[in-house]
Amino acid sequence: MSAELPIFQPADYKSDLKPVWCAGCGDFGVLATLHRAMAKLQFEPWNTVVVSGIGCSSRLPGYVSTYGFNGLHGRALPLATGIKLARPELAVIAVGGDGDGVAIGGNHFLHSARRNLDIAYFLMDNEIYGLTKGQAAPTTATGEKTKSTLWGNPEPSVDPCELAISSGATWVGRGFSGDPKTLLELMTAALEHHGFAFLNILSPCVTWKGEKQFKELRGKLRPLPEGYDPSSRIAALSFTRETDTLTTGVLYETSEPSLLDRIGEVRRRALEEGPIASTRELLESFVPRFEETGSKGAAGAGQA
Amino acid sequence: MSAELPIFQPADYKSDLKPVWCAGCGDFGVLATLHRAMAKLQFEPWNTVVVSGIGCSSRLPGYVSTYGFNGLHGRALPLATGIKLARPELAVIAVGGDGDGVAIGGNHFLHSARRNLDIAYFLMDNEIYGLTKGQAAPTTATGEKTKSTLWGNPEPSVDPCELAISSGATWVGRGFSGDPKTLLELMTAALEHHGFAFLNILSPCVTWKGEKQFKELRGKLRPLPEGYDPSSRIAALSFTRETDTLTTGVLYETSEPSLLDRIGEVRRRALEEGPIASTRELLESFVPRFEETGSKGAAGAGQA
Amino acid sequence: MNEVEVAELKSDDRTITIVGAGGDGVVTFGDLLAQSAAHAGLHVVLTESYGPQIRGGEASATVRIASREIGAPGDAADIVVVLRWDDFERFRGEIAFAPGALVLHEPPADGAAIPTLDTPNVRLVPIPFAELSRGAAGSPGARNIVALGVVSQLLGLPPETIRAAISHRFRAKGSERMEGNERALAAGQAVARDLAPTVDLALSSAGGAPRPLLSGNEAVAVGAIHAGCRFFAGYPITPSTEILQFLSESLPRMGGTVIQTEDELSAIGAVIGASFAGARAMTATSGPGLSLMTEMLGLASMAEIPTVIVNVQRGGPSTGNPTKTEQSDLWHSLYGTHGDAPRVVLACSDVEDSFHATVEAFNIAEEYQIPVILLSDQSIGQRKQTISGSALEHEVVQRALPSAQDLEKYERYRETENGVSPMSVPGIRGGEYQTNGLEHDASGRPASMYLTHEKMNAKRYRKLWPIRESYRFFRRLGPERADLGIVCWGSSLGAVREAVTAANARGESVAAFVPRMLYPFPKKDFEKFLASVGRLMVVELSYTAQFYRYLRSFMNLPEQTRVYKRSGGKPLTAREVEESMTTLFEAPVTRAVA
Amino acid sequence: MNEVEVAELKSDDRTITIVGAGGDGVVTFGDLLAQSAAHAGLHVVLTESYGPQIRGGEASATVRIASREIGAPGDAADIVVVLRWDDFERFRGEIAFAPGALVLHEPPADGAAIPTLDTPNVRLVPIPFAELSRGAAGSPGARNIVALGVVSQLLGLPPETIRAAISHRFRAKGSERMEGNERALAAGQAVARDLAPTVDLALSSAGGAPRPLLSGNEAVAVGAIHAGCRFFAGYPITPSTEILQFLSESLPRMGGTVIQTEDELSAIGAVIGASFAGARAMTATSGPGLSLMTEMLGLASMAEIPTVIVNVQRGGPSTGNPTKTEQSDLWHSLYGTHGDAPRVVLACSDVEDSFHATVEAFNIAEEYQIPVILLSDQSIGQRKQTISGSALEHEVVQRALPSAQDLEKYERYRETENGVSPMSVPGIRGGEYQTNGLEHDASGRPASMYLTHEKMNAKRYRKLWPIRESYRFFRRLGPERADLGIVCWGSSLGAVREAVTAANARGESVAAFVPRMLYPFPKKDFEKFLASVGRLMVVELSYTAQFYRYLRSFMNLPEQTRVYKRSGGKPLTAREVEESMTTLFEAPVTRAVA
Ligand SMILES: Cc1ncc(C[n+]2csc(CCOP(=O)(O)OP(=O)(O)O)c2C)c(N)n1
Ligand SMILES: Cc1ncc(C[n+]2csc(CCOP(=O)(O)OP(=O)(O)O)c2C)c(N)n1
Ligand code: SF4
Ligand code: SF4
Ligand SMILES: [Mg+2]
Ligand SMILES: [Mg+2]
Repeated sequence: MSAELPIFQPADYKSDLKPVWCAGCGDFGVLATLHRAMAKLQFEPWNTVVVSGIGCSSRLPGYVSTYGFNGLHGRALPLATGIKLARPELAVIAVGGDGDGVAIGGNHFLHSARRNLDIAYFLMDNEIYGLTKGQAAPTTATGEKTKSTLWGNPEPSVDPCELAISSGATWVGRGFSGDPKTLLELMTAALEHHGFAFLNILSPCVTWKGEKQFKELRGKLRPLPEGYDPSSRIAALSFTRETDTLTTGVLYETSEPSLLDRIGEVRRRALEEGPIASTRELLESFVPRFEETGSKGAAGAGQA
Repeated sequence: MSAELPIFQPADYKSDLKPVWCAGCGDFGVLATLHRAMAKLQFEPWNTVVVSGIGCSSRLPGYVSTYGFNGLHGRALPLATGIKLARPELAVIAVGGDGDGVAIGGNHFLHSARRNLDIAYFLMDNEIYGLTKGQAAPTTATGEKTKSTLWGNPEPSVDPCELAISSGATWVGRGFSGDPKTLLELMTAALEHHGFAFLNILSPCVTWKGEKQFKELRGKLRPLPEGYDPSSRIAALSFTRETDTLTTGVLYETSEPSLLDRIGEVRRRALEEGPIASTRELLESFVPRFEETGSKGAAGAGQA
Repeated sequence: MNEVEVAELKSDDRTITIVGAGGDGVVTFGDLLAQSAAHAGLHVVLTESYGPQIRGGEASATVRIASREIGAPGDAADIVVVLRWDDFERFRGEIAFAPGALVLHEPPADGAAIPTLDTPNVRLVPIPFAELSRGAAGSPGARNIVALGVVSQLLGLPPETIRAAISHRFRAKGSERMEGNERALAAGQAVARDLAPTVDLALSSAGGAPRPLLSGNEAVAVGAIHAGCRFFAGYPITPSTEILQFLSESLPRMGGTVIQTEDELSAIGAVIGASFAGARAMTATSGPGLSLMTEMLGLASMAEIPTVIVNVQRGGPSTGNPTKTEQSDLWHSLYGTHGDAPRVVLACSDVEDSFHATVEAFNIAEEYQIPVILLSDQSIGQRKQTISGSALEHEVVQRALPSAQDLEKYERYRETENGVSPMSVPGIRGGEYQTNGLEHDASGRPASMYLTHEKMNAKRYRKLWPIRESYRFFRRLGPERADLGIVCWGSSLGAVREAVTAANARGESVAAFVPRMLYPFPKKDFEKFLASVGRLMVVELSYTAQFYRYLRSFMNLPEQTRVYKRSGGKPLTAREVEESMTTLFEAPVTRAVA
Repeated sequence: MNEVEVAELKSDDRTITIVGAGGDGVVTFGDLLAQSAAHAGLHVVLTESYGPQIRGGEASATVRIASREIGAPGDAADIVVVLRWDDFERFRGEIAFAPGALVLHEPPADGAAIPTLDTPNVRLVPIPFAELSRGAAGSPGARNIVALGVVSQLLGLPPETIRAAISHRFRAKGSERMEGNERALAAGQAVARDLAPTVDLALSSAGGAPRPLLSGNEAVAVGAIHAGCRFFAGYPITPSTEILQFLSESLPRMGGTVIQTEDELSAIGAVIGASFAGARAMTATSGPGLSLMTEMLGLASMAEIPTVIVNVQRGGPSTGNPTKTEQSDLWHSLYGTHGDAPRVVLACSDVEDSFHATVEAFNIAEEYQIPVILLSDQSIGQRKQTISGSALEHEVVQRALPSAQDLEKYERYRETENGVSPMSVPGIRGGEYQTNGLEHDASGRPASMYLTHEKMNAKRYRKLWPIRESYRFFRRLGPERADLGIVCWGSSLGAVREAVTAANARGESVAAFVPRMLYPFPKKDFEKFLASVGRLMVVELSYTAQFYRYLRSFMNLPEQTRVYKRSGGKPLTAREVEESMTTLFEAPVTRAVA
């Protein structure tokens, strides 16, 4: 297919379900940009899966015409892990909120990044719990008043990009739902990355953070410095825990074998050194044999 | 009490339960040093709680004469959180294995560090699951053969110190159970730190990693450079993900309000601005009153 | 704590429902009407319902107002205010009309047809709410205030109270807005005066002193505070979040501590830790969170640590129907977690009861060193209801600390007759011990010998006997002997109570038994009840009839037993109960859920 | 799959137990004896038991060897080898002696007294194992080989097989070690020859071809592979870890994938994801892990995703007794997770059955799109047992994919008669859908209306009926009509079978019913069974009698029903069952667990 004649238009990735989001919610921007990114990369809807947890943002898979899994709160990544490992040829995209991904789902975030799982993960970070009506998230600033911190939030916040880098993600970016141009570039790059690509998207919640969040975030927007080299973990970390600025772009990018590469290597070796053809052959390995020959496989007969 | 005449000797912190550990296990060194650190700081056994998860290392509270809680696999830190927040005057020490703390317990590690919870956390890192007899941990090197990775571990490992720093811990150190002198200094400093102090203790497992682990670790030991300044997060991170060296010492130390400081501040403000004396007073706040006066408290009467 | 009620027939009791789109002020209408009535000393229950929109979608509010105590939301509306017919359609399945109900509706635009309503004798009264609002306040935005004028006037609520309520609500919005509202209210009142000759809905008896109006979730929070709870850890989840929110505001004002944890595993972990350290501690959640607390529940049971878990049920399984009520977390509460793990399960049945049950949950947990699950549900937790002023008296029981003699050679899990061993807490010198989720001996040390395991299981379960004996609470409704007995639990009480009252008034003979402690079960009392009735009907909101199955597991039920059960999604109504009283015993028994 | 067995009386059947300290080679003794017997074509069951030490503590191994098929570990030892009396004390409660048992023991050092054994007629034979080893191999390290020489010779096992087994085992250790072992073996055989005139323990019938010897956990893994499982996610936990370990070695050799996740929530999450993507997928765990999987179990049920969960039970609650067996995860398996969440619960009863039950678990999960929990336990999972060569035949059922017609307007949760809707998987064009843990309509879209909820609950539960009809598996033992009927499940089968056989041989009349599918329950078949027996005895290893309570919840049991139940910690023995057959019906009924 030529670039002038794409088969899929952004609208082809739209489902006919109307979003339940509030008017003005940042998530609309994320959704529209995702539709465009998919069209740019000509993803086949039937070979694409969008996976999420629970939250306003996690409703997103319902608004995309691909396969979708609106899972449990905090558990998008385990589901995505199983889907991708079982069917490596599928494009798997995980999405969800900051509460979903960094509070209850924090451990899966850490380990998916560590494993360099071959998916893109788009976090729709509104610095609040939207769906449950406005409680503090781990991304909410210290001192902020929310429905669950009426005397001011006593907890420091965490930067999801910093966590991703330290956990082992090989591509880490930051975007803003109100800047669809940059966001489209970032999404496309994340979807094309080989390994775990984490994109933190600041996506305002007009209902629980007010209209001001949008303006404040926009006011803080900064691009990365000219000629920035994203290959250094240490350099990337200097653009984390920002307070007065919001640097968007590809903060970190490195090339490492992905989880599928490494599991593939294990499989290749196992199939070469000790292929098993049938259950019967497996059963035979449990019959005690006292010949002097070494047994096949990594661990010997049935690990007896 | 004077330094010459301490009331508690290390032996006073020993319980009369015999450790179930294998002969030569690194955890013996950690235990002995902990007894000494407690004596050095003259902890009162009845005002001290040692909390753990499940694992060989997590058996430790049973071998200390203080209060102890041998909890669930991966859940030492939630228990410790409750104990410390409910009773700030107690000394609370969390201990456990690398599987316990970084695999199943990773999320609590992240958030306890983020909150700057006022406890010391000693991770006994043997780079393996000891108690369940030798499966890979998130700290196990890529390619290593273990009971669950007979074709070589396909997963990259993670550095617990790096995670702690990125999650917000305010004191991060690395020690070795085979170097009790440095370990004692580190433990004492961690116990004296104000906020979340994380000490990763390499503690060999002779049974599932063999005698060689001990020797290899010892061979890699390096002190921090002369005059190292632990106050920089970025500098500290350059001593993480080491492969050929094992730098021990205080990698990172910073001074921030602790969780108890911040919760205390919330409580102070609440008590000042809207103290409640009794249930009856609380009940009264639910009676609809249409006077023009503002109601007490942060959120108004019963948030009606 | 047992209670034998002979309820009286409904009278001077009105139910008003309003439906509209987001922004129509439906929720404000409900709030103001409920608050005004509570202020006037009447009894009130307010419930709300929403579409799937996060904010701004269609909504409905139902207010029931009565001069006598009421225990349930209204199920058949005497007045329905329809601000838009489109939105009415979304709630149609949830709104029932009382015979002769008055439907005050915005006339459909462009002469569109009004949907047919299946209740006979409904009286349709078109009122141009939007136009009246525009005339009074310059915009249709005060249509809910016009409606409030009509309704409050028809009910005979004191006009000065309504006016004060409105002005209090909008006090921050400036005087112009207030004046518009005043005129809108007056316009509504004028409409009502026109209707008055043909409508008789005024509440005859005026109420007394203003009554507290609060939600079941708030009542749980107040109960916890009353019980001495000073540590709360939780994670937001509908429909329980208000407990976290209320306590995060109130507990610091009493010197207590609240932490919003990273997840529910951590929440209950922190509660168990705090309780181990001596604090009275609680968490609150709903189904998905309760499922995540499963492993920790077993730890609290095994290590014998007082733990209070409030579970506000919603539609299940899985994420299910987060904003709808159901009674399907019973099995998990009774049987969830691996191994033989004793716990206590309580259920509250309305807002006032939420307070008392919470205090009892603490008392039992602390006295018996056991986890207690208190089951509420969405329809209790999120309704607002008036409670009696004297509600908030309830004795508080303390945990048994070790005596000086115990401390001589302290054994945390020493064998005792009732299974309860004195529990030391950090700070007590000589009481140091290590606790354990592993099976352990009397001192708390890991022990895997099977005889120790049997002995310790026996010790932990033995505690249930004195609990059953000393906390035999249940409610019994209706006459002392009856043809039909109904057994139900939790929020079903309200509808069952009304159905029982109506049936007996009609000359039928119906009684009901409503346990407030579900495990251990007040078996003797229930046996007595069974001996006093002929047939038995079990009523519950669970597709698999969890309560019925549970009862069978330890009791022989009468041969003539029938089950009225359905999925949740909307609260049980008295009408359903009344209908099934006869239909169920006429119909042949159908096959059960597998 | 039903099976009606009339078992024969035990004969040519020997049980040998050895106890010693860490380093004494107790486990090696057990392995070699079991492997040699299996190699000789005999039937073998091998079990081990350890003290609390991580490694190097006291240990015992028990080998049962018979010429006929056997289903349970030996419970009364014919030969007990005591390498050290101290260690014997640690296992005393776990070792039972057959009448006239032979105790081959190291003479106590310094003439210390031998503990009194409470079985009559035990014959004590002092053998200086350590000294003989020193003489033969230069150190006491071969004392286990000396013992193997004595025992194998007494049993009449082929000496060349024993020799081959030893040489295979120590082949890496050099020829010097091998020669020492040869001499140690010969020394033991010589001792046995001296004893021969007074001991008659030789197995008369020689076996046939070598038999596979494997553990229940390994049989589960092989079953999964046979059923087409190519994705496994798990987290290590005793006593299930061998499943993860075996599959992590084997699945890659068949092109499959194994991932060791960060915890059990993630393990079952990955399995559900893989299954959603079309793979046959499984996880395996034990109690604490099962508790952590609770929320995800509900998701699989709600979203109707085939999911196989193997739970190898250990002592509970909480961390409990990790290395001991129990049957106390039944309630959680049946009832765990909030909401009404259908699932299937199967139980396997021995090693061979572990294979078949695993294949069935996959078949049911895939055909009915439902989570299936397969309950094994420590005593099955970690015993080693010979299985028949023909064991590994079992039909495999596939998932129903949508037809071309279905895809014209694909609805994932379309209403169907049996509740099963064709399930599309990614890659199928036109089959795109979004699944959901929220309640949803036929297309999978979130829907909170209560009628949808009722309809969907009904759809999901409807699937249980055809499962019950088409998979009615159970075992029936004993005569067609009997005075006493026993009902039990899982690993209890072994002991119950032997007790039934012995009782009928004694002239009593006893039958047994052992369901292999616990939910939905083969009720009709059980009713038939109940009609064929007089009294009923329920047998189980759970302090609260979970199985008995469960049976009551949907069945009326005979008036003369008694329960033999106890905590786990050691496997059920035939002796206990036989004793309770009479004692339970003589004793007055005691009060149940609350
Ligand atoms: C186990 C569990 N706990 C809690 C909830 C309730 N819950 C639903 S969404 C949500 C958080 C929403 O915040 P976030 O993930 O940031 O998404 P947002 O709505 O802000 O997009 C919570 C706490 C749940 N559904 N399941
Ligand atoms: C929920 C749960 N999952 C799994 C286990 C089994 N388990 C016990 S300890 C352990 C890991 C031990 O490794 P680590 O934490 O590193 O401690 P170590 O034994 O190496 O000191 C596991 C997987 C458990 N007890 N509970
Ligand atoms: S509540 Fe906030 S995050 Fe949720 S839909 Fe509304 S604006 Fe978006
Ligand atoms: S198994 Fe390893 S970690 Fe556990 S006690 Fe033995 S040496 Fe220590
Ligand atoms: Mg959010
Ligand atoms: Mg470890």
